[in-house]
Amino acid sequence: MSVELAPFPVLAPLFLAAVLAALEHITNRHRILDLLSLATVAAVLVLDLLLLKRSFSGTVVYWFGAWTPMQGFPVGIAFVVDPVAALLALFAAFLTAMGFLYSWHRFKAVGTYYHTLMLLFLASMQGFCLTGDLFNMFVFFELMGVTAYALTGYKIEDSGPLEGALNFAVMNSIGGLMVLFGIGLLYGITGGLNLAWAGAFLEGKAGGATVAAAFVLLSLGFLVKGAIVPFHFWLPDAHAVAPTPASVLFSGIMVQLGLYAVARIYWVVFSDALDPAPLRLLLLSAGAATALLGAVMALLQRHLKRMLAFSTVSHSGMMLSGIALMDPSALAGTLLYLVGHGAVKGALFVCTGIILYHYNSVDEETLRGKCLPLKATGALFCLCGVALAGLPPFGTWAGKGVLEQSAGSLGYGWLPPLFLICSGITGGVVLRAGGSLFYGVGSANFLSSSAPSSGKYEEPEAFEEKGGTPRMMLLPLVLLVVVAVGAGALPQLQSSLAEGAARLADGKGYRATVLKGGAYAAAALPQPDRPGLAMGVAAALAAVAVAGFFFIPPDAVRPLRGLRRALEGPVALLRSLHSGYIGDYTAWFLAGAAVMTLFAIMSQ
Amino acid sequence: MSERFRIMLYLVSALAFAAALRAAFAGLPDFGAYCGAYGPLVLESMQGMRHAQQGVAAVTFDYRGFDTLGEEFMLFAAVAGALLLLRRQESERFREPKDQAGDRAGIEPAPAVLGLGLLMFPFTLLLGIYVVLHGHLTPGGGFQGGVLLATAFYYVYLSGEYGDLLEVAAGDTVARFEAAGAAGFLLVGTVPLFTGHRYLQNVLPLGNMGEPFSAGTLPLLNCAVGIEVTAAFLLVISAFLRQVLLIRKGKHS
Amino acid sequence: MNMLPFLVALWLLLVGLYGVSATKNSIHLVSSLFVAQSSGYLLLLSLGYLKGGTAPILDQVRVGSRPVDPVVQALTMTDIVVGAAVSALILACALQAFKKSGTLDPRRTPPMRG
Amino acid sequence: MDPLLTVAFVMVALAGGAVVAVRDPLEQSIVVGFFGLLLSLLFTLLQAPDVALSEMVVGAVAFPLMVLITVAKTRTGRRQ
Repeated sequence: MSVELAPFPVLAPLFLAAVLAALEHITNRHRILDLLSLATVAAVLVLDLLLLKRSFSGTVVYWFGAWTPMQGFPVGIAFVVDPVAALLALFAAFLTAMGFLYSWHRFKAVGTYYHTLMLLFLASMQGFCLTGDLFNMFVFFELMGVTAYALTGYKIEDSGPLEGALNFAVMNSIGGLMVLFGIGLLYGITGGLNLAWAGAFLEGKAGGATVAAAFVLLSLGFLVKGAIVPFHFWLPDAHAVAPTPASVLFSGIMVQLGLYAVARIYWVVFSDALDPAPLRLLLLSAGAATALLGAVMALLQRHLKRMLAFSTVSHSGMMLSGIALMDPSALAGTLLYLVGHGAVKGALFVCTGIILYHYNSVDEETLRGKCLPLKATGALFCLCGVALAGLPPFGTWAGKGVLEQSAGSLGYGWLPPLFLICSGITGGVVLRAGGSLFYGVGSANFLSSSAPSSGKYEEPEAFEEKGGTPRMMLLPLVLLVVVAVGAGALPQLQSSLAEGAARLADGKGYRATVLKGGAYAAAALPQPDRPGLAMGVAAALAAVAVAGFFFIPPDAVRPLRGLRRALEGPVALLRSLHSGYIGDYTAWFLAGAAVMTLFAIMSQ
Repeated sequence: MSERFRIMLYLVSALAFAAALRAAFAGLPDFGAYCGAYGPLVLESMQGMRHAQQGVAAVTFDYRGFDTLGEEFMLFAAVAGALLLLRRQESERFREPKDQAGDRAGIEPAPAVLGLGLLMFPFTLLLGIYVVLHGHLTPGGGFQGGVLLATAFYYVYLSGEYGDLLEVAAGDTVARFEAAGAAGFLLVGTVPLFTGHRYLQNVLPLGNMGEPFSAGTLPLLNCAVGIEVTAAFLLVISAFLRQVLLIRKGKHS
Repeated sequence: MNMLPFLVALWLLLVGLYGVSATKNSIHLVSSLFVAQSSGYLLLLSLGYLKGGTAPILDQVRVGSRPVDPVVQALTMTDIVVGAAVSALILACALQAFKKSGTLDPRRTPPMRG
Repeated sequence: MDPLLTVAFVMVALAGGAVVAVRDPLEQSIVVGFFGLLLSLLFTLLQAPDVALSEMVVGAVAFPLMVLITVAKTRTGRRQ
């Protein structure tokens, strides 16, 4: 009997995390730790690739402790590896590898547990993607949280990271609590914790208030992680202060895993018990609001990492809108977008990491025109700006294209223009920053220069050496851009994801595979259409236009002066909403939670 | 957001949320009338299949052992995180552990406290070990016993010898024990893989029900957890204590 | 039906979150969060309770009574560990932040504004 | 419902409110310990001795201890 691979993506990093923690005190350990952790991530990458390959020929179900269902009831914990789960696990491992490459040999990791925590974070993401058990999902959700809080507060010499970690920890714990309440309700109704079992139990039964509340409570927890308005406040506080490798992982995959969890529990557990129309409305409006607010807030920032964090909020909203359409082809587009966005956003965070490495600052105003020597980084930064907007052939273009096509065919014609605006703005602010940092274009801009968070001086996170940017920092940057292009340019990925999304959306098939052990019968799918180029080019042009708007000196043109005055009030209001105070965040959280729960219960 | 607006927002939302959840609770089984299939299935099968008599231990370490693995590493992560966050800042300096002046309350422990501490140490130690070893038979187990064991060491602190305790906890030994405990749990789970079984499968001889060596891997996993938890709580609490006792503000901060 | 246990769980959740929302001190915040977290334990244990049931340890079950659900108890134990881990980290953050800013008031030391 | 259980539930609810209502962290750490104790009592009544023991060691010992130490550190910091 061949050894099953499914548990090893979790076990390998967990084991190495323990080993590395024991090695923390040996002398001259820097290279050993770097080498061992990178080797582990490489092993996980290979394992995930093999799992992905296997999952296409049939969903892999692995029962821990050989506790296969007893009298049809699952008493154990199962890993259920279908293509989407394996792909997200693979992408998480890839981004972790990029993080380790970036921190190679230079990262200030003296006497700390950086490598241990990164490996634990990797293991938790693997487990979260692969598991088919609700409580196990919660365990990995919390493990992910605990490691992420510690990584956020990594730079204890600054007070920003510590307060950011605190806000992050409190908000996510509240989210975790909601998940636990959801688990409680679901366990009370169905008596099981396995996703497939709960779904099979609810199938064909009338939903009712309890089931609806269970879905909303579970979603609330995961939407906190997914930074959906009004639960998004913690994200900019945390992502803007975390060390670069952690930011890459947070913005590239962790936030999106929250959305993935919503999609997973919806399709497997609730899709045949609840009326989809009100839920679609609920999630779609939350997603659209998030996309818009995130984009506008990104415009108002001068702190580069905070600006990128708000852009993550915006893109997370777009992805939730894609999931909220509750349609396999929209789901395929969302997944493709997730990969494209994660790679581009990761690359952008690596760029800011390089800027921070050279100048100990991430402030757009302070750094204006100072980054001219960083030619390669500057070019890639601006390229990532248009890529973020969705220029062909980046993955963002392909994903958004597929998403827009299916939104149009489902009768949501207003989504493509919304996406155009949001990606135009989020791409445009990156171009604005790139222009002013690397090419000295434009002058103090009237929206962001008054921002209270500047990032003028940041504690260095790496040992600096004389000379240019270390090659090991540029390598992940290049690799991320290559993956971002590959995600869009390869039609194979699109068709594989279409199959993966169809299987994720097939709740009945999933349940049958897990509970009855039958091989998954994949329906033959037509080759999906490639998305058109027009919308992508339009979004990239919009981004250039947004950036160009900010390069005009505001006092030179009369209408701009009026605009500036008119905007002062709304801008101040938006800024005061993001107060950085955890009490405010909790109040907003409960308000959102109350509205969503009440709406879901009344509409079912 | 003003204080008053925040509280009003909170109270209104809390009322609405409570109303919604109250409606949701109405669909739950009555209190005291739960009839889910999971618990009875476990309780029936664990006697015959595992020779186990403690339902919670059987679920924790056997049926849902993988959850417990995640839980162990969560504690492990919390320790790593706390040690990372509570490390000495560059602007701070260590002071002599024996230095009693300054901000520690400065009171020598009373003889009664000292005596009680010394008396309680072996007692709590034994209790902790008992709770760990009988985790699969009686209430308790690796986690509860582990915390008790860690508490035992803090009686030493109570009797005034905190310098020695912190020295021990700061060294590698406790950290290595912690890593060994966590890795030990993981490795016990991998043993069945070599004989073609599943991860965390309970393949050890099952023994007679009710005896210390019964229920297969349960005692072994309990011990691993016990070691991990003892070391983890020692490390976390000593990291906090070190902040109070040993670390001082530097001159330039 | 008797909803008291579930309503007590709900009360602990809301009162704990109220403490978080109105807090003026990070240590107070952690304790309030601790109260909110215990609502989860209460909900799970109340769900699995059986009237007249005994602890799920088979050599202690009285004749004629049934053991209560062991699964929710195992879940609750996991959750207690989660709560302890998170509390330790938040306290550590608050402690170090205090050294930087000299205050525990989260209103006066927001990580960032706007 | 068992009157003993009802009383225990009500006591826990009151103690939870008290933890939040007490504003001074030092006093609060004592109230939290008491709350943990009551919770573990309630868990014993709910036939969950394992959980009661866990809650006792965490809620009534380890957690209040950590809070106390943090209070101690932040107070000394004020005097320095």
